[in-house]
Amino acid sequence: MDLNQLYTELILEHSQSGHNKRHLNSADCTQRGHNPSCGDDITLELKCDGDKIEEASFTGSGCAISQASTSMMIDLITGKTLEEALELAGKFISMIKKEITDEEELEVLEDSIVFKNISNMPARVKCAVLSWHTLKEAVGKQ
Amino acid sequence: MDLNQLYTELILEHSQSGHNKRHLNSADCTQRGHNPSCGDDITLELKCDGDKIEEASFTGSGCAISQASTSMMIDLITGKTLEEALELAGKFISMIKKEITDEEELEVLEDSIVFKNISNMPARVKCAVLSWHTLKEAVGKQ
Amino acid sequence: MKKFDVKQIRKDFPTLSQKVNGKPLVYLDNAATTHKPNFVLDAMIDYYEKHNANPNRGAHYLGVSATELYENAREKVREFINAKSNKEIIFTRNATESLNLIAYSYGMKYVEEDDEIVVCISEHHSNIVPWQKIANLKKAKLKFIYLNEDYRLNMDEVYTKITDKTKIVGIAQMSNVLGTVYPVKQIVEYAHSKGAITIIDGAQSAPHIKIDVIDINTDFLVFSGHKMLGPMGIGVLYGKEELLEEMPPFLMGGDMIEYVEEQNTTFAELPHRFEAGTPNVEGAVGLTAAIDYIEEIGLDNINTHGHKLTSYALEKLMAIPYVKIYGPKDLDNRGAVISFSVEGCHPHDVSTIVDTYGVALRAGHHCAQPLMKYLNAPATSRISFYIYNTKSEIDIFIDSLKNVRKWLGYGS
Amino acid sequence: MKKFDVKQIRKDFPTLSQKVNGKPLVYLDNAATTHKPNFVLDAMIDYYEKHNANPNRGAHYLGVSATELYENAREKVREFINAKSNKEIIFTRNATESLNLIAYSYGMKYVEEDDEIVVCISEHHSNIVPWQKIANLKKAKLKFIYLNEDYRLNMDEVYTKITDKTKIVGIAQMSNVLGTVYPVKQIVEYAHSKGAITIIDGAQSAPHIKIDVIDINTDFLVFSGHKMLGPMGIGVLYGKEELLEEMPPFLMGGDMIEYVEEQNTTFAELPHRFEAGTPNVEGAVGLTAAIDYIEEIGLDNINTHGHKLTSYALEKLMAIPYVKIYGPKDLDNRGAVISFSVEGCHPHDVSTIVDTYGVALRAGHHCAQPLMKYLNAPATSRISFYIYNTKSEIDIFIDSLKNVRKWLGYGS
Ligand SMILES: Cc1ncc(COP(=O)(O)O)c(C=O)c1O
Ligand SMILES: Cc1ncc(COP(=O)(O)O)c(C=O)c1O
Repeated sequence: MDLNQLYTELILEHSQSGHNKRHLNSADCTQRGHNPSCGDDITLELKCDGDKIEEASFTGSGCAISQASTSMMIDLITGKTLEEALELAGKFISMIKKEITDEEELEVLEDSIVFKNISNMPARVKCAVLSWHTLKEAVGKQ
Repeated sequence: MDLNQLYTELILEHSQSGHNKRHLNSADCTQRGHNPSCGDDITLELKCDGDKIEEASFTGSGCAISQASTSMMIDLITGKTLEEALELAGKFISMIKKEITDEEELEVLEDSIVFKNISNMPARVKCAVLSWHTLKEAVGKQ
Repeated sequence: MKKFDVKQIRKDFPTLSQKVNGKPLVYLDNAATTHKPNFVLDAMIDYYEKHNANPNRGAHYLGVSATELYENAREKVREFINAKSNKEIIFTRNATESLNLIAYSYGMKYVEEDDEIVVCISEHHSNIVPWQKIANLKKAKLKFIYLNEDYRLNMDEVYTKITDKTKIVGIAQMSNVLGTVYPVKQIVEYAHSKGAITIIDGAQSAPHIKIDVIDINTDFLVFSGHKMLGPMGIGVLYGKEELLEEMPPFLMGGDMIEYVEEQNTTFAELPHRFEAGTPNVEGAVGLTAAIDYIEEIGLDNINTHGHKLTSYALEKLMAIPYVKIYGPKDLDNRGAVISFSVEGCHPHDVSTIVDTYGVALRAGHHCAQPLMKYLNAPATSRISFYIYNTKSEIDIFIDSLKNVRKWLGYGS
Repeated sequence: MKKFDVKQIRKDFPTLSQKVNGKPLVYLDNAATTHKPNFVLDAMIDYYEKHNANPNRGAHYLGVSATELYENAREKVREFINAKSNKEIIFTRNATESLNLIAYSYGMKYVEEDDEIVVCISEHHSNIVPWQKIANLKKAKLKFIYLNEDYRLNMDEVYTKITDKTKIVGIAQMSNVLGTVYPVKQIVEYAHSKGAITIIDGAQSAPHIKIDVIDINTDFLVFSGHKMLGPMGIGVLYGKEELLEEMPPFLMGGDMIEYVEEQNTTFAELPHRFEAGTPNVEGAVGLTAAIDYIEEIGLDNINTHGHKLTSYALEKLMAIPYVKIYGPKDLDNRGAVISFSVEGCHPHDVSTIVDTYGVALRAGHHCAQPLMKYLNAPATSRISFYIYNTKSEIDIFIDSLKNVRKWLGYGS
């Protein structure tokens, strides 16, 4: 895989800007997620209004891929209902598993589509899906 | 190795005649010896007069080599002192290990010299030395 | 069914073309270990030449490649025995280690005082000695299922020995001494009805018979790569996911952990939790190639060929008056292993003598001393066949056998 | 000292001549596993083509031949580490299994409540997790020897941690993360003075440094074949005869028994008592060839070459301002392993990026999470050298490393 396709400007921006990396004042739900084998370790925080994700953020450390994927996910799910967020998680994971390849169907993932090619890098797949698995666990608990 | 050199008439005679295979009426010492991996299992019986082996015999089962080697050993040690028997055991084991190769030096082993070539058959060495190891243990206990 | 051409198959096995004591090798010791086709040897070398790395841990090219090959091997084995999930396939060193894993992990956790562990009298030591240890430590009872006169198993004996107290039932699907193939599916069903779990030792059956763990419904299955054309040093433990999930780890170290702190450790998910240290990727790759090779030939073909040779050898052996056979005398539920004795001749002498004719057979207790004692035979000789053996090899063996008594001084 | 010609050596390793991502492979992950010279691969194939059999059990030609090769391997290993007797050499699957054997057999027998087990904070998980289990089961205490600022060990810390209560002291001779080589001989001496026994983990040192178990006087030593040019699936446990003699068996099954009765078993003599099931003769033969190859080159030469490369790489790395090195910065008691981090860049990104330049390095916790926590580094990158690495490979690595921050958006 070409590094240009992996470390795109978008990914680098998200991994470095840290605009979603902070504590929420009054999170309803805090969920830790980790990849023990590589050390990615994030904590996702959600603040909901009824069924709707009003605000989301994360803390923790990890590689550029895991950090960017988490940050983009937060952009995407903010304002969505929990159900919609779960659906997006399913889409994202299916994209990585190459179960969904149709670009149109993936459009709802917006910027997160950049991770499509990561399925060609088995060693990095876990980094990209970490935040989405964490989200699923968080929502499952609600 | 040529089978002719292994299953000599002498060996076959000893393994089949069973002239030393019996219980002693009043053994002073009974010693079991076995090769668990092949199943050879003998019990050596000695009757001593002071330091001298007056009578010896064995019981048990095993291959032609172990049976013949035991029988020949008994012929050889009967009438010898325990010390002489031990010395013969040392000689026999050294012969098998090829530590002694000089024919003259081995002459005291009499018929048992036929086992000289068994050192070329690693799988059968144990069969030939079983009785001698058993003898050493028996004498060690006296 | 594909065509089965033994001449063609023999060409794949470099080991078979050598001479032993000046005679062509007649290798009849396949129950101990099989030879390896070039296809397997090539796969191993290819692994080392192009993919070698420590798997699971690396993001570099070779690391990814080795991980893929290792996990593909798991998938191949899963499919071979029709397991539900790759999580149920644990790679071990050999069947023995697989059995010890079950004993140390499942046995230590679940067996309690007065519980019973039931095995068959014809088990290999590997399926007896670990259970003696567990029984001893836990004050449980180790019980044996005995056999009939015809070396087969009576289900009534099974019904008697397996009771409400039985926690574990272990049995080899095929005896490595008698060749008997036991009705494992029925035994599993009965064991389950009594609340016991089951272990099938497939060391002898996996190379010959299609094993479907879902159909048999066994809780555990073990086998070794080296007895089915694969390399030494690789074995398999199959376990139902829900059981493995609750079992404590056995070997501990790298790769089987999640988080290690100074005083505490959490463990990785299945199947990794049971695979500690650098795995034998070479072995897994070799086993994959072996299964590919076996599937290319077809287990049906292999089984048929084994039956043909066994039937031929049984007939020839039964015609010799001073030969006694230990094992079923017909082909009903019987594998390609024949144990026998030659009157007046110790098995080790038999082995030494036929060896000079190029014939490799095994003599001794075959790691089944309790069975030998039960049969009242201190040792036997054993021949065992695999895909590359031929009727003419059996002829050579029979000829050599006919010379044994002559060499040992019994006239003709 | 013989001439050391790295160009010549590289020709012996088919794996090294391949391209990765279109670039020549630069393999710097030797602490994880090494590649194999043709000499080793040929020996393994030769074994399967001419000698393959189940050893220990057979009187036939191949069985005898396989037994001989297997026992010759034991003798080769004995000589390699200068052990007194072949009875002291146990073949296992890898260093991890060797350590588990000690824990399950020695640890379970001798460790008691309130006893202490002392290991170093830089230990591999394989020398930590088994001891957590023993400590836990026996209500004993697991204690850690910590390191100095310079990643070396202070003997005062050893004198503090090892006490009269200490039963077992375990330490890797060379850390697989820091490269530090610890003064094992002094540690062993002190441990003995306190009545403890010692385990040296030689997984990293055996490939580089001459180990003399009589000189070091350690009670146990473990290492893995695959980290020293040998095949996967073979490891070694050395133990002093008088200790092994008193230890209960670990894995149970074929070959490690003397007499098996239905309810009781007596065990074989050393070393067989600790080797259950069909041994990995291929692995033992491959390890023999690997030791032959290493001895032909000479451990002195290997050590010197490692030092040369390490010194060169340290110098280059230290010249890069955003690189931090975890480990001693001079060559004093230091092996050919360098861990480092790149400011602002996660080790996994580093690994992925240099991989596209053909460079294989390792990223992560290197199976030493307690050390990583102690160093306050969630993960590091690691390079490690062996006989076939060159300075120009280090140049390629350094060039690729200089590109890492650019790819990750830090300008140059
Ligand atoms: C210091 C040390 N000890 C033990 C091990 C474990 O070796 P293996 O995985 O071959 O069992 C390793 C290698 O991973 C190591 O570097
Ligand atoms: C029925 C049976 N079970 C278990 C084993 C043990 O296999 P391994 O020695 O490969 O562990 C064998 C072979 O020796 C066997 O025949």
